[in-house]
Amino acid sequence: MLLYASVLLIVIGLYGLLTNRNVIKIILSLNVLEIGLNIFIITVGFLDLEEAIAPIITLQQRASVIVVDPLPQALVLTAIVIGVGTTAIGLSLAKKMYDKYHTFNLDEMGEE
Amino acid sequence: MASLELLLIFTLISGVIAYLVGKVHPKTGSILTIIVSGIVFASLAYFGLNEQLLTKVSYLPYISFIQTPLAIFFGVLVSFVFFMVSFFNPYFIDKYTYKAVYSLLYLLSLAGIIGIFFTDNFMTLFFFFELVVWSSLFLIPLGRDEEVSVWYFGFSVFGSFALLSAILLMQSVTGTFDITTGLQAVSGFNRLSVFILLLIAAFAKLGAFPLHYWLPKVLTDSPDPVTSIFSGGLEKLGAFIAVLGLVKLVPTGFFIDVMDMYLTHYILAILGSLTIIGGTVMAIRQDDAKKLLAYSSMSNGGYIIVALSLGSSAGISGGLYHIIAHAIASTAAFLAIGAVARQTNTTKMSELGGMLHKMPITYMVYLIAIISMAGIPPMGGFISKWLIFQGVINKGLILVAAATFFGSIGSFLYVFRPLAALFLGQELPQFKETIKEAPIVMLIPMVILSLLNIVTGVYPTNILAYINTLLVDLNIVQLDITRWTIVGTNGTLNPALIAVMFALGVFIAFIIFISLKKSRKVELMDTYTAANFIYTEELLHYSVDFYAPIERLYEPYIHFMKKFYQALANKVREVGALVKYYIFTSKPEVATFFIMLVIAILLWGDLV
Amino acid sequence: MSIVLLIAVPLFFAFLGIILKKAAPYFLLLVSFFNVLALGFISQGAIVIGGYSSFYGIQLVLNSYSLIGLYVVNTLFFVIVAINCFKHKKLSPILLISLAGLNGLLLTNDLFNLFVFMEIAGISAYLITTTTKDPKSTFNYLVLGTIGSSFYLLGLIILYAMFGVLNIRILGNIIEGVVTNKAAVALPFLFIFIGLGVETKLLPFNSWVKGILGKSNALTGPLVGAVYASAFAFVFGNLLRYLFVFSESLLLIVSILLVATILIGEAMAYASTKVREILLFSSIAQAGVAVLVFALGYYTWGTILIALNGFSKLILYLVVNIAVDQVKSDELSALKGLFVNNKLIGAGFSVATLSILGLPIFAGFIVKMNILVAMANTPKFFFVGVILLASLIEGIYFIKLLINFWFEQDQAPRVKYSYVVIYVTLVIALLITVFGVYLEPLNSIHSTLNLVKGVVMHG
Amino acid sequence: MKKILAFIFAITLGVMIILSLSNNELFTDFGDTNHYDGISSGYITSEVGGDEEPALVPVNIVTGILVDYRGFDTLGEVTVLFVSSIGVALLLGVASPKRINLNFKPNFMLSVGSRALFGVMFLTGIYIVLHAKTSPGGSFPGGAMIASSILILYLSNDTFRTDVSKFKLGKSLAASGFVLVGLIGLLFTGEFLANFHPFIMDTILVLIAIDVAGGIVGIIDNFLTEERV
Repeated sequence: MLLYASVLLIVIGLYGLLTNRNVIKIILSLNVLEIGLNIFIITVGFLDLEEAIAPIITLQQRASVIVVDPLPQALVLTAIVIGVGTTAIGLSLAKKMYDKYHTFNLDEMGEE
Repeated sequence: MASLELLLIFTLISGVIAYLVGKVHPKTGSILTIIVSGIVFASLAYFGLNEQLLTKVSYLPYISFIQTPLAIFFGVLVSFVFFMVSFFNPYFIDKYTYKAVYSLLYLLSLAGIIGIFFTDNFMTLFFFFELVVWSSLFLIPLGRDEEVSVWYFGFSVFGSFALLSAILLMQSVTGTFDITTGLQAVSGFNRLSVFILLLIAAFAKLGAFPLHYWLPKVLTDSPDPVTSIFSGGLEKLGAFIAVLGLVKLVPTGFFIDVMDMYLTHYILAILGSLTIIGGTVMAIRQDDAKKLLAYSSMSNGGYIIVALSLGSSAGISGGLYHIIAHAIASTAAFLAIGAVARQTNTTKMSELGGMLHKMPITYMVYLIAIISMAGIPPMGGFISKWLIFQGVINKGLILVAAATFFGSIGSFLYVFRPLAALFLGQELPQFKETIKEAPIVMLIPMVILSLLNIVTGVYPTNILAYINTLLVDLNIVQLDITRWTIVGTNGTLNPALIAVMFALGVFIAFIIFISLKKSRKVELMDTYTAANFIYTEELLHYSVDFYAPIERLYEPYIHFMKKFYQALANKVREVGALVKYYIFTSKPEVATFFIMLVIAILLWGDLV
Repeated sequence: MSIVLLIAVPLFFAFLGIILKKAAPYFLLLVSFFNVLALGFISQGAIVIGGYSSFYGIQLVLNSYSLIGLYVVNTLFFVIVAINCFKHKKLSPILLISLAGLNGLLLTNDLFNLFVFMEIAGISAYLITTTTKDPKSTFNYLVLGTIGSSFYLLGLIILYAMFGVLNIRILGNIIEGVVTNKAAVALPFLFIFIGLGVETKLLPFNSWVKGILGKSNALTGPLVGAVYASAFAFVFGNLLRYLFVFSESLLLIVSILLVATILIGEAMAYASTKVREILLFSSIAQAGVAVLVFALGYYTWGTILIALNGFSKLILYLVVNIAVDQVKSDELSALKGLFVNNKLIGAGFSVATLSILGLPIFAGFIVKMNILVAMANTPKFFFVGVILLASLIEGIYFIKLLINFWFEQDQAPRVKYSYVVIYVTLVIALLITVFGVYLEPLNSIHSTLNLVKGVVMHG
Repeated sequence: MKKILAFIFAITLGVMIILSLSNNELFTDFGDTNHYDGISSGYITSEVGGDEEPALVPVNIVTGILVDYRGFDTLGEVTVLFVSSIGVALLLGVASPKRINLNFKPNFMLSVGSRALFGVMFLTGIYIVLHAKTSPGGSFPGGAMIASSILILYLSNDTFRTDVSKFKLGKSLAASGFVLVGLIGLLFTGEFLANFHPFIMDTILVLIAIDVAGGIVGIIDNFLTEERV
């Protein structure tokens, strides 16, 4: 089921964060985590009914038609864009780190 | 000034003024401390002893005062010590890094003292208690070693927090911060807890075993006037708290019928005895005269604890009398050492000698002070120790009695060592030309204190009478005194008679001294050793390592408390370093792991 | 004046600042000053963005609690900006956005909007910390911050799935009133707790702090250590007050985490020999204390505690970081005698430190005593003991710090502080002292805060 | 070994979360929401407490939520994109930029095809933006599509650079325009971001698209340039 899949994605993201030392892979893991989270948000609004439709309806239909929850969809759009923002910053930091240490591996950068 | 509030405000404001004046001219600022502490002492003594202090508060909203004999007793005593010591300030001010701040902190501590003794509210008491802690804290590092003040702060704050816990516990049980009613209302197990916490605070402030570690360090390494303040004044805050805990709080816990004493009090007496023994033993082996007196201060704190824990009228009045006697004697002794230190820049016995020739008055002051500290008649220390012995023997506490006697004998052993080393013996060449007697202003307090040492030893009646009124206030049977005698259970003491006998003895000895042939003065090089003449002026000091054989007996055992506290500090540091190493890496997976772990723990509790 | 202007004006000028590059630093200075001024004119109450009812729209609430938060954050921000703005000209728009984000954090009454502002504030913080030229630490901060906010988002979505509401106060009321089995909401609350815990520097989620504050400069140190710390503490307090309902197991876990944060934080500070590390670990412990005070329900004094700590820490971080920038080392031995040549700075620093330690005549004493008395009367003696033990350790290393800074005969470092820094330090120190003696202001704040317990539902 | 342990730990945690959520009586099962009890019902029926005119309510409820009911979130989101794009510029920006040399040469087919594709994508993006009121996701996908059409040009031609400053200008103007629209609402109706005229929502949608496109193009350009040596 989709809920399980989303939790699985979150867990995979966490697993990636636990095991990876490569900067790029860490960013990817974060993205996996965020995607799982986004799917989780979407599943929260899903309505498993024959007559439930996507929330694009005219004003006249509003009282009569059953739609799935539109709010999580709106939230997820915001969450996606925010994820893009952090990923962009993360990647540019990765580039900075590569310029400084010539490696993407956190272990090889050494503790200061 | 008869109003406590005005006195407090006056002291605070003059502290600021002394600071501002001190910025321009440090010496004038420090002279202000003499005037202000003199006014404070005079007001407290004059109005307090006539019970005319005004306790009404109109400008300070959260503070309230009460005039009790106990407060006046401590207030007069400690402000007197501040007043006496302040005469030294102008002569030491040049040595300090922060001259103006010294005067400010000095008066701030004095203000705190007034607040502590005269408030009737525990929270206000704590406020002033902490004020004194930090204002005195910054006085210490003006001396020899800066790190010492950290130890002082650690122990002091440990004590204050014990006091605070006692206050909070009492307040949560009884709903009041009022000292008298609160201490009376708290009962049962809570009373025991309050008792223990208060005593921890008292021990920490008094420097009693096992919280003594800071005291010798602080007394040794702070500037000389500050040492006197600590020994004669601030240490007595601990005694004040001890009186609150031991006397004002109705005792509780297991009662030992055989000893006619509570178990808790017995334990305290034992701890006091350990303090006496520890202080004595450590004092014997010191080379530094200040350090020696520091340990003696510690052992005298033990006497106060023992005396107060007895609970009998002889014990408590002995304890209170000892507070006075020791305050006067130790202030005088430290001031004398301070005067020597100012002229010679050292307090090491192995580096000094023959100061008698140049500083005879200081010598006399020191002599009288140590006679009192050793508890030899006709000085004040004798009276208090006599009372304490009476109390201990009446209770039949053999171990404690042994400890107190050991302390007395021990103090014979050690207090005369600085006398011999510093003042007697050969005059050292490097001091021959330069050294003079201390300035007259510094001699004033020393002489006054010496006279008081004698007066308290010869004619204790007035003070004991006041202590008797204090005992009434504390609901304790009064001591049986007449004009010239003190009646104890094992006999009657007539201090004046003893003093006359003593004077007679001294007189006879003096007659013998002058009637016999004069001894020849020998220069340092006018001697020989191992059949060789001496060509360099070396100090041949018999008081260095004098007690080495005795020291060897206990040498291995003396450091265990020091080791304990240092191990404690290291443990804290280790825990910190460990966590720092394992959590504070720059690897994100550690935090991820912990986040997952915390979630798992909650879910585990949820699901199982 | 509408409270939304506190967010909109900085945003607008941040966007403009990209076009008008030259003017950006002046925008920054003016707008942060405007924000401080504006606080005097805005009226308390709640507004809903777009004019909907508070149930549906995004509600911004200004009560005395958030007003104190705003005052603290905006004033501190303005001070830091005034000292730094011409040193980091390129950062001006980002600083403006971070100001908007922080104000949004304090004002918003909507769970998801809070997430958005967390990210705005967070991303600008990541960017601001790149000025320390240590991308590795910033990256660590970014990863942990993102994980934290992801968990926060997860928690809020679960709450939304359960109750269908995002308004914090309404949600809190529903949970308080409807839910009988509090364990059912423990999981989302734990997620939210973790999310905010990362930002508030609670152990063990806070490993980013060492890289960020341990290598801070005169901008990032005060900003992250004082402004961000206070803002997130205020947010945490807000949520703990209006939203959180603790089940027994959750309260146990949270208490253990907080007690560990406090004690271990102090132990770590004690173990450090670097001045910046001492400050950062001690601020971890203080964050723990602030959150603990809120979690136990002593909201009013908790608020004042955070505000006071914010100001005190500003002084500490500012003074230390400026010194470190000039001496090029943050070892305690290298900075020994720092105040010998800077007595005024030293006096201010000492006052701030003594106030943090809770010593009288400074405001910290009053706050600490009130918190402890409240705890003892509840009665929660265990936590009293924890706080006292922490204060003991804290006192020892801070006094060691002070003694080291004040007393050094041989070679005191020569550090130059600008007049602005001296002035600010002294003013704050003076205020701390005045409020420590003249108790009316603090008491009146306390009673005003007590009055706003009621929920502001409709603007 | 460490990886296996981490794997087991992660999976256990996932199973625990799922079990906890499915055992939770408050958390509804998948496909069984009760959003008609919560705030979503107001958005669906457009009874949200304001004075809603029919003309102001878009057909796509998600768009309505994004730009109207929760327009403040969207402003925040625009801000995040904005700050991260100037952040990337701050981190990677150089004094005299030049294109990074990719180590493959686009062949003829790619360069021609991508140019053709560019037109289609660009126009589709604009189309989506213009119909944001009815299409899913509002104008975000439109903005993103415009940005990706320009990304295609970057990939197909290794010397191509857009005039980034124009995009930057557009991005800034769009973002400040968003705030301005909000302030206009504040000025006219007393409510920030008030939706009192159909024009408001259209403007916001277009501004979002410009901002998204500008932001993403800026990010791409910063990643694909380096210091000229």
